[in-house]
Amino acid sequence: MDNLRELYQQVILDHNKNPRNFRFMEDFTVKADGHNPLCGDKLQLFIKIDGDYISDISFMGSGCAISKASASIMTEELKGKSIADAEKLFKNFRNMITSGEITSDDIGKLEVLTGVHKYPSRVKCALLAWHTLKNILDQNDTTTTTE
Amino acid sequence: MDNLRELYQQVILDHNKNPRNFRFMEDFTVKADGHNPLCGDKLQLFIKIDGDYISDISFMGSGCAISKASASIMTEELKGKSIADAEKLFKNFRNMITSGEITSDDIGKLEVLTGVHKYPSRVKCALLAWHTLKNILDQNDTTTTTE
Amino acid sequence: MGMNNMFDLYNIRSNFPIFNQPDLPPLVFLDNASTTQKPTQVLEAVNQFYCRYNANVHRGIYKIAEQATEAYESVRDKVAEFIGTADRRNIVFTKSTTESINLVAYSWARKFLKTGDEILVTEMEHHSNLVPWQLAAQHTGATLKYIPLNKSGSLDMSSPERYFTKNTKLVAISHQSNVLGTINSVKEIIGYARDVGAKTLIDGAQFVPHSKLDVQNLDCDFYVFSGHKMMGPTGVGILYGKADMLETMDPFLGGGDMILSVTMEKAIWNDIPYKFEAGTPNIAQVIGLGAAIDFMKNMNIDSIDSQVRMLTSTAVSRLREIKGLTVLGHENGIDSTSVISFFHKDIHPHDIAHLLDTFGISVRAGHHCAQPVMDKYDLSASVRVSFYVYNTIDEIEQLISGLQKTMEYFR
Amino acid sequence: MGMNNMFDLYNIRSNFPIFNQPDLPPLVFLDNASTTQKPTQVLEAVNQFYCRYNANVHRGIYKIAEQATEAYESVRDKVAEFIGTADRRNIVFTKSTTESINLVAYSWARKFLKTGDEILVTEMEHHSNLVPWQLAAQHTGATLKYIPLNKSGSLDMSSPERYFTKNTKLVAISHQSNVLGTINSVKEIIGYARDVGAKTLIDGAQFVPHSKLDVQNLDCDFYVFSGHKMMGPTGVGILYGKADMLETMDPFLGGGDMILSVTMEKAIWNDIPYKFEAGTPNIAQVIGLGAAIDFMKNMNIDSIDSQVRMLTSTAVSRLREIKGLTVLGHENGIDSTSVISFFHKDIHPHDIAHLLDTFGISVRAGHHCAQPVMDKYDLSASVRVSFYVYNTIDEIEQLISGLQKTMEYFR
Ligand SMILES: Cc1ncc(COP(=O)(O)O)c(C=O)c1O
Ligand SMILES: Cc1ncc(COP(=O)(O)O)c(C=O)c1O
Ligand code: FES
Ligand code: FES
Repeated sequence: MDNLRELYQQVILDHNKNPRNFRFMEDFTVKADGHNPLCGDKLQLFIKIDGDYISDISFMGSGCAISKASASIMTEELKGKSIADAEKLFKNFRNMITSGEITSDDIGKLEVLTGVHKYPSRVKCALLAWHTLKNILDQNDTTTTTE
Repeated sequence: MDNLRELYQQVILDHNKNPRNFRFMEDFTVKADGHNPLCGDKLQLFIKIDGDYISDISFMGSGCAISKASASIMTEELKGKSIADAEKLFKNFRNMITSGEITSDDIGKLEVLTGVHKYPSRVKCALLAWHTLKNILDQNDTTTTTE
Repeated sequence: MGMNNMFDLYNIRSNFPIFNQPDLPPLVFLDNASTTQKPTQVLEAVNQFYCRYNANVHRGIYKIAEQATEAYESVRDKVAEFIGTADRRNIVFTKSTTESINLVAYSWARKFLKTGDEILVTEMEHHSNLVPWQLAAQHTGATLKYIPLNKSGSLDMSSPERYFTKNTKLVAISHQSNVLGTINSVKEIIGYARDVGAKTLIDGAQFVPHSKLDVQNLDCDFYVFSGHKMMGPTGVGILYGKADMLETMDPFLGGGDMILSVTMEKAIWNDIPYKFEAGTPNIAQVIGLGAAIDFMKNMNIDSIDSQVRMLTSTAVSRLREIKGLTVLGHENGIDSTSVISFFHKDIHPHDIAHLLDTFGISVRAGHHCAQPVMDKYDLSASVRVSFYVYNTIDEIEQLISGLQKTMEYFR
Repeated sequence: MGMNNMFDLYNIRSNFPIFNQPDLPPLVFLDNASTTQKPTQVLEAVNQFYCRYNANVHRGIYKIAEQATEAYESVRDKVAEFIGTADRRNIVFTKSTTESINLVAYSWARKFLKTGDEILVTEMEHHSNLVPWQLAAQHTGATLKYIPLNKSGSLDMSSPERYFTKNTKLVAISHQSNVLGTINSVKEIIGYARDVGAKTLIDGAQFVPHSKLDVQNLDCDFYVFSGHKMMGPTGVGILYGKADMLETMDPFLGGGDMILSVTMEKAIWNDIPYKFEAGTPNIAQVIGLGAAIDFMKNMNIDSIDSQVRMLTSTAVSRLREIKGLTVLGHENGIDSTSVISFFHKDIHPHDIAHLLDTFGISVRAGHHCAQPVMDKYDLSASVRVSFYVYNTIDEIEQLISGLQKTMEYFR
């Protein structure tokens, strides 16, 4: 049961049960689909961008507790952040989730997911929403530069 | 050295060195090529048939001591025999060489090859000349029956 | 323990080192459809080879090479006898079921199929018995058709004339599903195939480990299975093929041992089965497989069958008692054993598997390399438990209590 | 023992159980080009897997499955580092050198070659690096050409422009001959190939076991070798491929693990290297290979090299002293090691090998799966001795005296 708590912290169970920003968005600026080939789970991410800022963000889809909680916390953390900060957070998070080490205190509530790094097969779960985000950001980058 | 004697009996060494009937034949009735794919060795067998009898038999080719001795003793044994007797001897010999048991006393000098059965990789050596003979006999049979 | 448990389970488990590691937590291994554990006898056979007569086969005339060749070739006889053929030439050693199927897809299907021909599979196949045929179809212009799956867990054989036509050239189906545990009526299907002149390949990866097989009685053209799912080492698979089929096929891999003679310009193929065994074979693994077959014969294949069936039916009943859980297949009237897939209405299969693991219970979550089956049930994944002869009723109780704790935890 | 023998030979041999079986006669094993003996460390790694964490890889999320996956994948890193690439995606596990070559022949050559294209091999190839190209040529309409062999034992590179033309699309050559022991100037050959835009495959089955390899420096497109010839288990081979080559290739075997998603209609391939590893891999064997590489690194590959060279040059000199014996190749100015072929003017190679076996010495007789080499020398067979790091000068003396007794016997 101790092992268990390490990965499935209470906060994660809560986000799994009541995911935040778990809804369709009509007036999104960009959206992207994510897919975890290991399990077949899918996720849709919607972002509304105002200038350089993420003014709204939401997601839909199926997935395990880890992927749902990760997506849910991500949306909470990103709402209102600048795109540059979102990029930074992606890097910090990916770093934490693969190494288990927190090298920046700019990680917020995402800290509850530290335990995941011990389970290689679950790292992809935690990264699903984030990789989808990254796709969007890269897309947006491209749009920005070509404008 | 005892193991050695079991396979390479003096008679075999002698036939290897001085193979009998080791020559081309010009006036053969039938001839056939034999090939041992395991080692690449090749043998040519010539037979002159008079009525139902093998009036002359000879062989050529390359091969190890076992195959050469086997061919040499075979020619000695078969010269003058009837085709039916040759068939019988083929069966007896094949039986002896694979089982190591002599079930018929009609095996003549071929007995010196009994030791071969213990060495599966050498059984093909001992059988090379005999399989070539068998090809000839089967050929001849066909010719006989279709006449 | 049930009445029909004729095993001294303690004794069986004592043969498997992995269940007897004093410094490790006890292992409740319920992922046997994926791979099975290995008894000492198998490990010993492999070690004996490496420690006493390790040599390459077929070419050496020195003592240990002859010994290795004899050991390797004697397993061919053993396999032949084990699956019911008298002809050792029917048995080709490969590295896995997957390679066995691909061998037929390359050397038979790609040679003989053409546009308009049909390959018939089922919606129940493991990817290994699906993707090779998709590739072969693509390559030859043949069409891939499939017998659909009923939600009850069996094949929809209501109108066979729709699937078996004069264009059907190959029927490739699994003997038993690795998701549902369903055993298909392959004899009937082979009959339909024969009626339309189609060849047949049966994927027995799941069936052979616990059931008596008689290929001669089935009268299929090809039959494939894996050593590692029947207590043998990883890295060895079997292809059974009728001799006349194997004869007409092109070789698969080119290389040493599969030819009689080679010049720079051309090669002459060796006889079957050697034509299909190019290069240094998986000698130690084949020898280990031989020991696994001996072990199975000693236990008696019928006893293995009934033990696995007893465990399966017990588990199905116990799982069906749990609210929120749905078991796929295993309906009345369907012959099924060894594998059980289920899902929970609220908890993701991977979370269930993960929690069970923290309780020391190994089960599988995912699509089990059979996505079309998952699609059928509108699932992306299920939890799968699968039994083998060393599993116990007690382990089923641990599974049930683990599931209950999981549901508690996720409430 | 020679000056440059930096090994404590007793210590090395003590790691190999086969040399330490009290109830068996001592083994003088001189057929290492065929397969090598296995140290305890390798057998232990395999047994540890089976006894402590035997599970299938890539799919399970329970503890031992994660452990198995990590162990299996860590060998990929180990192999990558061992042969000089930083990119683990370059490393595909197969069952043998033979399968590695056939994989490229099917997935690359059959896809990209066409009539008029040329595949360039040499007259020195093992059948495994010849037959797959004959088959691919036949299938695509390409032509097979070859660099001839000089009787001195080296390739005839006097007029490269004859072999490397604008039509040359693939150059497939062995790094080292398994009959003559000659090490080819592959770097030079790869340069010629690059000049005409041809891709390159190097067969390193004989080279890798005793020499430092740096694929990045060689800059070949493909490199292949076998685990069992470098103290690893049977049933595991390696294919190194440049990432861009592997990316453009079709998959080889279809099945589980090599796809990202599958419907009844089509499949999407997994990333490299997984695209080429369908089905349950040879998990235990790959793990054993990892231990073999560790063992080689501990010994130091340069020390292995010099030990084998010392044994080889000693044996060549001693063999050349025997009247009636002719050693193939190993002429001055030719880089050669580990393998020596010879014949006697009167005694058939199989008789020699057989007699040596009765003296407890294991050598090979035959064409060594390289008939074109034999044809070159107008031989149907030769005797071959081949050394590995655990062989000793004393064993060479036993060989020489065995040969003398043989000649005596056949006089
Ligand atoms: C040069 C060479 N290439 C290829 C092979 C084939 O290796 P394997 O039998 O492991 O596939 C060998 C083995 O004898 C060899 O020596
Ligand atoms: C029904 C079925 N077919 C084929 C396979 C593939 O077997 P392998 O991975 O040993 O090639 C499996 C293994 O999961 C299976 O269950
Ligand atoms: S199991 Fe699918 S995302 Fe976690
Ligand atoms: S070794 Fe060729 S016939 Fe005996």
